[in-house]
Amino acid sequence: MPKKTYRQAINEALRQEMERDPRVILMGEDVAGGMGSPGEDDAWGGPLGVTKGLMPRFGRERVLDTPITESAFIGAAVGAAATGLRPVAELMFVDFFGVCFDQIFNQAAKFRYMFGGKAKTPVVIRTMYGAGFRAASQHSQCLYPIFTHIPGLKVALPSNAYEAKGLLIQAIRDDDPVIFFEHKAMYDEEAEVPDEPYVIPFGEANLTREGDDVTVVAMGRMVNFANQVADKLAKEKIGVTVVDIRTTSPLDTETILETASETGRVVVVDESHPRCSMASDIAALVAQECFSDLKAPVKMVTAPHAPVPFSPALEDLYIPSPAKIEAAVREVLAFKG
Amino acid sequence: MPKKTYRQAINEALRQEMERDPRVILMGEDVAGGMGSPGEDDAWGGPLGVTKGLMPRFGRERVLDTPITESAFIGAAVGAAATGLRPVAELMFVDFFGVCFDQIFNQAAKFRYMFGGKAKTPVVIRTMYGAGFRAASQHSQCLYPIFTHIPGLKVALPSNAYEAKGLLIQAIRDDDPVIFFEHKAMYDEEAEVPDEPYVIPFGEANLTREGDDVTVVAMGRMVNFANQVADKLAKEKIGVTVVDIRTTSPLDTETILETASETGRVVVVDESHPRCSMASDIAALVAQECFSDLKAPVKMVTAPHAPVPFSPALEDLYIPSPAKIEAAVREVLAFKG
Amino acid sequence: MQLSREELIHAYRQMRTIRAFEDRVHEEFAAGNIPGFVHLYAGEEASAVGFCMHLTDVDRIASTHRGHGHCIAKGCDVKAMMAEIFGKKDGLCGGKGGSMHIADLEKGMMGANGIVGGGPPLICGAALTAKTLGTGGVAIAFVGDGGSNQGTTLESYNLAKVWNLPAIFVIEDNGYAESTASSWSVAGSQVGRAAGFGMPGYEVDGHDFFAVHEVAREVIDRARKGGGPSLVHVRFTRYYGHFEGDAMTYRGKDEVPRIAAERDCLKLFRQRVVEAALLEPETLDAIDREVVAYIDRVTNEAKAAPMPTEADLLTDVYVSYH
Amino acid sequence: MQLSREELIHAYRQMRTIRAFEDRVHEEFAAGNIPGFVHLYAGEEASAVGFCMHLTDVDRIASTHRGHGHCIAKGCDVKAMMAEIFGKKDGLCGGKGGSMHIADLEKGMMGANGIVGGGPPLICGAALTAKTLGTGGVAIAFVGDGGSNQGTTLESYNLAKVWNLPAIFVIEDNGYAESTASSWSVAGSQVGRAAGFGMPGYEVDGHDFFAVHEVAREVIDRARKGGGPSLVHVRFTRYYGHFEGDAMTYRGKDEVPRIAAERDCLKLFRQRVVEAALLEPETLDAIDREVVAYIDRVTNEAKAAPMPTEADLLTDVYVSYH
Ligand SMILES: Cc1ncc(C[n+]2csc(CCOP(=O)(O)OP(=O)(O)O)c2C)c(N)n1
Ligand SMILES: Cc1ncc(C[n+]2csc(CCOP(=O)(O)OP(=O)(O)O)c2C)c(N)n1
Ligand SMILES: [Mg+2]
Ligand SMILES: [Mg+2]
Repeated sequence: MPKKTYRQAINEALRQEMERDPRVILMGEDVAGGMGSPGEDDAWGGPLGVTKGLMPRFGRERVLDTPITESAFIGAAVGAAATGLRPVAELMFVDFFGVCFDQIFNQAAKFRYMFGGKAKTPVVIRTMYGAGFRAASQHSQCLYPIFTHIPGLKVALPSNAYEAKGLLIQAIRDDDPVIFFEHKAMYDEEAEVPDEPYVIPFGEANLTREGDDVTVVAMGRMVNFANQVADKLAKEKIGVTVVDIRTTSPLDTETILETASETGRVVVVDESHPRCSMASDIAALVAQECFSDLKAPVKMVTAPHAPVPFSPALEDLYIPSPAKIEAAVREVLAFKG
Repeated sequence: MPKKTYRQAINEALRQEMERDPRVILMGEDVAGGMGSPGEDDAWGGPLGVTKGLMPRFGRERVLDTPITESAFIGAAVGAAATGLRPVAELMFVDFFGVCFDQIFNQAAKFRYMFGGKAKTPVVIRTMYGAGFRAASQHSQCLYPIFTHIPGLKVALPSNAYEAKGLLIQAIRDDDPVIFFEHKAMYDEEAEVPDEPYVIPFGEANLTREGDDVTVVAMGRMVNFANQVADKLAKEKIGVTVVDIRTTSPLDTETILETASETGRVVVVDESHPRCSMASDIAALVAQECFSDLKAPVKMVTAPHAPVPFSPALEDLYIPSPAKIEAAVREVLAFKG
Repeated sequence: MQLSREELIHAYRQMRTIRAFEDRVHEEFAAGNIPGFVHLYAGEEASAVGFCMHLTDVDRIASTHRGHGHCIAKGCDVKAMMAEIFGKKDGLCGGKGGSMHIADLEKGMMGANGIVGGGPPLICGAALTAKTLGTGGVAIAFVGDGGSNQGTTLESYNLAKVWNLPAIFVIEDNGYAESTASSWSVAGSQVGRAAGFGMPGYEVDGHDFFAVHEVAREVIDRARKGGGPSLVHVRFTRYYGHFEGDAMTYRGKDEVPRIAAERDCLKLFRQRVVEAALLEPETLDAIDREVVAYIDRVTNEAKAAPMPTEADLLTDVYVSYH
Repeated sequence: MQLSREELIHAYRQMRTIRAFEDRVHEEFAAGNIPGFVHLYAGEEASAVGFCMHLTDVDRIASTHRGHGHCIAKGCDVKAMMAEIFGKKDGLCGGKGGSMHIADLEKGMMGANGIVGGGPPLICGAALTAKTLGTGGVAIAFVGDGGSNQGTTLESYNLAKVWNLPAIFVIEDNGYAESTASSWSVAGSQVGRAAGFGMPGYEVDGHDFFAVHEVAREVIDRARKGGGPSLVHVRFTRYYGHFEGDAMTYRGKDEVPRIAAERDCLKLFRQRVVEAALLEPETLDAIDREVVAYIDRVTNEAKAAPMPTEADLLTDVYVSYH
């Protein structure tokens, strides 16, 4: 199978869906770039080049640059979705949700319920998240726990290029509003990605590693870290099951609980802050539902309750690292009760 | 001790702090009311009359009505706090945070950390939350889990008039940004409230009931529901400890864990949606830290993963009721392992 | 341009229906029969009807918390609206929305909105749909004077202009946002702001249906022809409180009675069409009677209708979720 | 009004310091020595200095993601700034902020800001503090052309006017927001918007320090005297990419070199003061040399300085938390 980067996989998913369905449009700040400027058109394709090449192919009518007004254009995507288009809007960094969240959580997320089932709002909001880019406090957050908290939203976190393509195609075809979280540190990572379109259904977790001793539940970039740990521990004959939940909402509770019951030892890895997080969400779930099967307390590995620091020296200490995951795994394994 | 309503207690706290400290100012939509209009001045005092009477006492210079521009005036409160005032801004309904959250979570919450400890942002944001008012999906949300998730913010949820006064005075004197959640269904509820100012420190939970059989951890209005259940079960000789956590951030983990260990059976009651909630936050905490002491799985009682419905028939089914709490308590008590 | 007899009758019936609807909701609320936050449109009817008369179902509007008038003018089923306000299962939104969230997307009514300034971005989207699919439709955001300051509204002016959308912003200035006068809260002027964003702007007397209808025709025509967005500043008053329960102590003595006596949109309409011999008083009287009877019937039916049940609580959160 | 010799020297030194700082950061970034997102102010110096020369520590400014120039002009310690950009412990923010979050509240510098449109609401607050405490201070928000569309900015115009705040909005229009031209993204005009919100508005050539300085005096004076907010639209260009790493393919051929040759603020300043015999070329040359040596020294010191350590990771999240 051809190897493609996370960036290419996302670009390809967008291109193929736009080819398939003329109602799919893109919008966002510099998703093409060069509007009104004298030099190159399609000059940017987003700040990290993810949407590059789509405007020349589909035209400015389907790849719309926007002013820096997230409320207006995210809201426009929501309004367009409610009236017949299938927009994919780019919220450049999820950290910017604070200027436009109303259109997402009070409008898009609630239309269907508030309007008694008569509305359909198939909007996708692509957004960058995560630390590791030395981008400091306002450009490095995760924030998916906040979106997960809101009924009416679906939340996807692809953990590699293959996942990115399949989940994004599903997001675009999905009839509900989907927030699609792309980790900015993963755009250059490669995986085998089929050329043809395919979907990965929401709410179906993926076991990226299987082992009998401990279960690590992770999402997004943390899945890779968990895989690294599993591979390392495999050499010591420690069997680690890694559950990539793929979507935090809906959540595949069945797979999580099944694997957790089997191993009886569970670590949850979440790049976000700890309070009211996905880590606590899953830890609470497992602790309640696998009460009698657990051989050790569930262990959470998260970022600390602190903003993301700029200095590389601090940021490296801040991120949940493979080393921290490994330590947590060893700790739950060592627990004797 | 004199009886006062939750509304009066809040009003009194504001008045006494404004008397004590000239840097304390209020701002918000119609916190006085009547700006530019021909009739009565101080016409509203907020939509439910909570700030009524403060403008005549302190003047328009310290009680500032605002246009309906939450980003601008919440941001102004943040900027004023960072430059020497101690503003108390009213975000009328917490449901409106989506148009102004950036100024709260990226600005106020992060200044101190991002600026290397050189900033201080003593702003209080008072806001109404909660269901039961037939106010429908966009005026009935809780959302405190979202604020709790954010490092740099403190979050208080007074459960009665006494708590409201003491916690609000603490909030105003606190040097960090505080989000102060007032339950709209509680404004007319009375409690004994001292006339003189007093503070309730943050991060110190309160045991409103004590019993040996089960621990109910609750916050805000849910504390009252939990108390009702405790009182009812006391007649059956079932001992219920009720922990009013008072502040979700900081969280008094010590008291929670101590009482949880003692009873070994825990119910967490949270009026918000279940995912990435305070219920899951506390359930995860207890399950991890009291692993060996738990005699039954922690049980969460929350609203469902759905927007708040308008119809009274549905809203009554939606809210975590004393009956649901009671059922949960009986379930954890009945658990045999 | 002259309106036909049918159009005049339609306009009057619509305005009268809104008025009667609101008067009745006011009564029912006062009697304790309606829960929640209810904001009434009485006094402002000429705006909703003056604009929506130019629209068909392919055109979209977004409304405010004060949405009943826009809903009726855009063709929402009045009976189902009343049932919704009573929280009933056969309400337009199954009782889940209530007064502040009445919507009917099939009719191009994108919802009343509990969030001040919630509508303008949505309307940019509806206008974009019209433009992208080439439907010839336009999209209108109704916004209060208070809502005209909200960043979401102002951003939408810019986006609509930059994208050259068939979008129209109608600032319904009833003089107050809650108890705060628009003369205080709105710096500069609405028309000046339109100019600042490069849009044509108009100010119109909102008591005068014909004036509104004429401006509406112009801006809607422009938008349909690809001429881009416009702003219309409509001035009038509201007769009832901000929400039901508001004592309106902030208003001037006799402010409402005076305007209701001298500038009421229904009275002015009647005067104009009767003087010009376009419609007969008896025709108008008949409409008045029919409408009141109709509203009485739908109200009684709404009261008698069943509530939703537990089975409805968790439906329609998603199209599908697993 | 004529500037004194000291003032002229100060202005030139400040602008030259910003330029040298940015040129050096550009080099260091290209060499891989600086991480993260870095946005340079080179070419825009006359704005920061032209405004901030009228200010003292009691006056506050809020900046943008492109904040180095504002920081220097407002008196932040240049050495500590450089250390901050290198992520060092003795950086102005202990290495926790970096280029996008440099602040020094004691100097009245309320922070560069990673959020476009983040500053204007904050500045309304700083202006409110000045007004409430009667300090006589003013507050200035610097905003990009892209940021001028953000709802937070537009709302702030209204709030500043309605509250009659000593606030000034400086729209620094460098022609682009990322790769998007302001001629496209800004509907209407900045001055027209000011008028729409009832504020005085000015357009000024941002290459011309003296023009900026003069307008700045007027609007700052007005604000200090209780005359309320103003808006100034400053036009110029940026020499480097949007952020370091941007290839600037969207720009016209020779666009930057032409402007740098013909309209550079430092060159124009030198020309003007030398022609008018206000300062001698040697004086200016000496400043140039001193500044470059100074920047070289602080850069080397920054590079050699220690990183923060684990002990710093969790400090200063709160003033106190328990
Ligand atoms: C974002 C937001 N802020 C505040 C409110 C509370 N609120 C509801 S209606 C209203 C006044 C609106 O005034 P205006 O826009 O003039 O409309 P009118 O009520 O006069 O029709 C306010 C402040 C809200 N619903 N949403
Ligand atoms: C709310 C928000 N949206 C988008 C961005 C990403 N972003 C950073 S700078 C920038 C362009 C800003 O342009 P302008 O305001 O003209 O300032 P300039 O970079 O030209 O100085 C954008 C889109 C952001 N930081 N914040
Ligand atoms: Mg109004
Ligand atoms: Mg710019």
